[in-house]
Amino acid sequence: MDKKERKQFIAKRVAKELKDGDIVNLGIGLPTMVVNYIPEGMNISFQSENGFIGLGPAPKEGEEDKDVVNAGGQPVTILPEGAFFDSATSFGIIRGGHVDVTVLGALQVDKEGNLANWMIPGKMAPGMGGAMDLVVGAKRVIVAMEHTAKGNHKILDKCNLPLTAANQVDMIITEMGVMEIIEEGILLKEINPKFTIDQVQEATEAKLIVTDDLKEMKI
Amino acid sequence: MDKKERKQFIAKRVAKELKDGDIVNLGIGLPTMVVNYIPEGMNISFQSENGFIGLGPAPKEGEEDKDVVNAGGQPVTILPEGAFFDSATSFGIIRGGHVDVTVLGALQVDKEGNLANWMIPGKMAPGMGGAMDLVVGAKRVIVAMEHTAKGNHKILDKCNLPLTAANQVDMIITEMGVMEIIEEGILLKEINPKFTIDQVQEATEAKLIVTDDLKEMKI
Amino acid sequence: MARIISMDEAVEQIKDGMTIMVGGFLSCGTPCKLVDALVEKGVKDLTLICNDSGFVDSGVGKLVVNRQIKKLIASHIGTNKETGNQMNSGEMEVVLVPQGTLAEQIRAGGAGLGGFLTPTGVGTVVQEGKKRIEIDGEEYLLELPLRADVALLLGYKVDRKGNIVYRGATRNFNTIMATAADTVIVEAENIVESGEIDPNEVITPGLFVDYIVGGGDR
Amino acid sequence: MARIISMDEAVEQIKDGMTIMVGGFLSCGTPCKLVDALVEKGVKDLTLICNDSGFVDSGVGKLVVNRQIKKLIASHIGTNKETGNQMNSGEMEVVLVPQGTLAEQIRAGGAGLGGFLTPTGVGTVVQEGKKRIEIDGEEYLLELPLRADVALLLGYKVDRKGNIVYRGATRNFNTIMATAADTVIVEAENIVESGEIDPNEVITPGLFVDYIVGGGDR
Repeated sequence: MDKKERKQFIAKRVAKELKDGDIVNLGIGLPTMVVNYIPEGMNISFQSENGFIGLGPAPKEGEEDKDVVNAGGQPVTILPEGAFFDSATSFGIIRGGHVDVTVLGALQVDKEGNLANWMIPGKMAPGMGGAMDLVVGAKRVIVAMEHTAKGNHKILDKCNLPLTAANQVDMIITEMGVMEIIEEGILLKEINPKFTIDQVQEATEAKLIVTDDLKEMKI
Repeated sequence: MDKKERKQFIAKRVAKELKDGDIVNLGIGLPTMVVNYIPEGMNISFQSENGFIGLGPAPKEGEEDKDVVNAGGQPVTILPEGAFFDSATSFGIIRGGHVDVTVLGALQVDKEGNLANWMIPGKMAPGMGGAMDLVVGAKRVIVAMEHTAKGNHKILDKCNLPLTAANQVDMIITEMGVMEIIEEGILLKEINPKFTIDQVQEATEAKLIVTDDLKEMKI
Repeated sequence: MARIISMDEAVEQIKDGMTIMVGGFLSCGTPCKLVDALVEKGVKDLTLICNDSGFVDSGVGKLVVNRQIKKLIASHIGTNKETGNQMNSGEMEVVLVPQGTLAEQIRAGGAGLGGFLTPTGVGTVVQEGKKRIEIDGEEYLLELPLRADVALLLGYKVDRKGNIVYRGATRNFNTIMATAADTVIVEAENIVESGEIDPNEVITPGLFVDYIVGGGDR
Repeated sequence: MARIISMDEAVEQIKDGMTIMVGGFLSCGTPCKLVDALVEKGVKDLTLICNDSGFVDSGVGKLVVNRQIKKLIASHIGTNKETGNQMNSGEMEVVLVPQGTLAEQIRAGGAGLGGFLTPTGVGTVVQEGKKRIEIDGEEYLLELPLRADVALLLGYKVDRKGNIVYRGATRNFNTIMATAADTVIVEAENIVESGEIDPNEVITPGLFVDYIVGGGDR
């Protein structure tokens, strides 16, 4: 798999986690791709923290509306049954537990469910945007990312970058597998058959707990 | 003056306190009458804490709208340039200092600007409604009431009924005069020429400070 | 995701002992048909959160008269003498809350806030038992959020997705209660198709609404 | 009471050293003509409260590039590299705030609240220097209100009374900033007569607005 295929594979697997009726917020980057893989007939509402619910299909070229953009500033569309709201309402929705699932990328995530995705001291500090509220407020937090960064571990014993939130991650989905954060650590629930358990463990700093009924990661 | 005339006299004098452009909230009862005495051409916006600004003239009989009522539940109208809002916004307006003047009745008011107007223990506890927020939040608090209740003092050294708010009253307007609450106590600024200073003092428990340039109370 | 149900199904959501929020201000904006159905069903020992206790013969006041309320949290009870009677006799517990504080408590409950600081009530009986915090020399009360098992709302126009538009002064507590209950039921004066309400004009987004019941003409 | 003024009169409201709030989210909903006029006038040492610092060539980002900002309070600065440069060189102080906390701080500033408790930021650097309060076993940060001297908003349709209707996703921080500044100026894409906006459709009541400037077509 090249980088693009890896990302598509992850996004497709994330899409399978969503349930009919879910309210979902997708982070910028890879998570945004999830919207392309929602099964026909499944009713998922996408919330955009800059101020609306009911994300529609991408606008046709030349039909972009400068007033209808997503949280990344990209032109989008809203479904006829959607609704616009202000930032106070938007984060009331997010912090108040009205978002069922948030999908975000990560710089680091660890076995306690800690997440770091907003700054590298001395190098990059774009700001947390809405991520801290989303991770604390959403009912389920799914980290969707490539398993490693240029060969370096991202799934750690303990994050060493500044945290976005403590103990909030529920699930990690990478090109190698599907992992759940449980009391005891990181539980490997599904594995991409292209990899062995040893390979996944090698790509992971934290010791993985392998579930008894390890399944094949399907998309 | 009979009771009705007294009330009209007080309401007329209160109206003179309002300035062009003011946002005003009127309490139930006597304060409501103030709306009738706004000089032609003066731009005053009346806010109703149940959810709108831009109170219009009373509805014609038969044209009442059950969805457009004031905080006393009475049918009213809204001006075309008015706006409806919810209770959270309404009290954001009130608590946030966006109301210039609130006019309320009182059971008791004292020389420290304390106000009691929401309950008599063991007798009557209708609830504070929006009064506590209004008195704390409005830029100016005017108590508009008859000077005494069945001959009993209402303007006291110290309120003995449960307070609506502490140290918030700015002005008291009664049929006898206009009083300002200052650091040192209650300053009599205007007197109704039908009464002597002694008569006003007799009807007042708190010792009045009479201003050097005491004026005649005019409407 | 909102679903249209019958009045019977709606009332079945409410069980003895539950905490309910009911929108409205002196019956303006109160979902009266839902309340009437609740009176008919006779569920009891309810905790009711509402701006006021309505009138003996209209709005939530009927629930009081029918002795279905164990505890009332409201800002005003003066228009329903039965509330005062039951409060004085000890039959019903009544917690009186400043109206702005009540609205903000409900909003906080729906917005995931742990509480807020308000100047309202400082120096009055309202401060009893509450934490007082000074910020920049000003004193505030720490007020805590309120939530309910079920919220009953009145909407003027509601689409099948649950998006709500209100009319006139009826929105009052309806908008915030929509956010602060595990189950949210809206009595719709008019049910319209999905997409018939412009996304710019929605006041309560449908994501907050679980069930819609037809209210028809009041 | 709102009054229509010229762009020059509007910009005169803003003096060196003031704290300003500017609506918008990555330039969507930003009053760009007001910002451009501010760039032209060159007022300096401003404290800017805004969701983000826009782009180097659009929105509030131009104020950063023009070195008019002494301190920035925002949730995101990643789309304007000049912000990072000035932050790292120490020329500009930058306070990064979670977006929901920023929105709520501004709302609190406009609603007379002394602060609020949020779970956001607990266990992160955001909690540094803040009071932590536990409610029912959950930990929260006490966040304080934000206010400004002047707020600059973008409205889609504004009547002469100052009532505002927004379009699409442009409302973002505009609605709350309208409540939290001593002087509020709205750049109106369309100015309409008093009464042309239905009281049911007003999003920001005119009572919050001091001045209106014509924005015309963007």
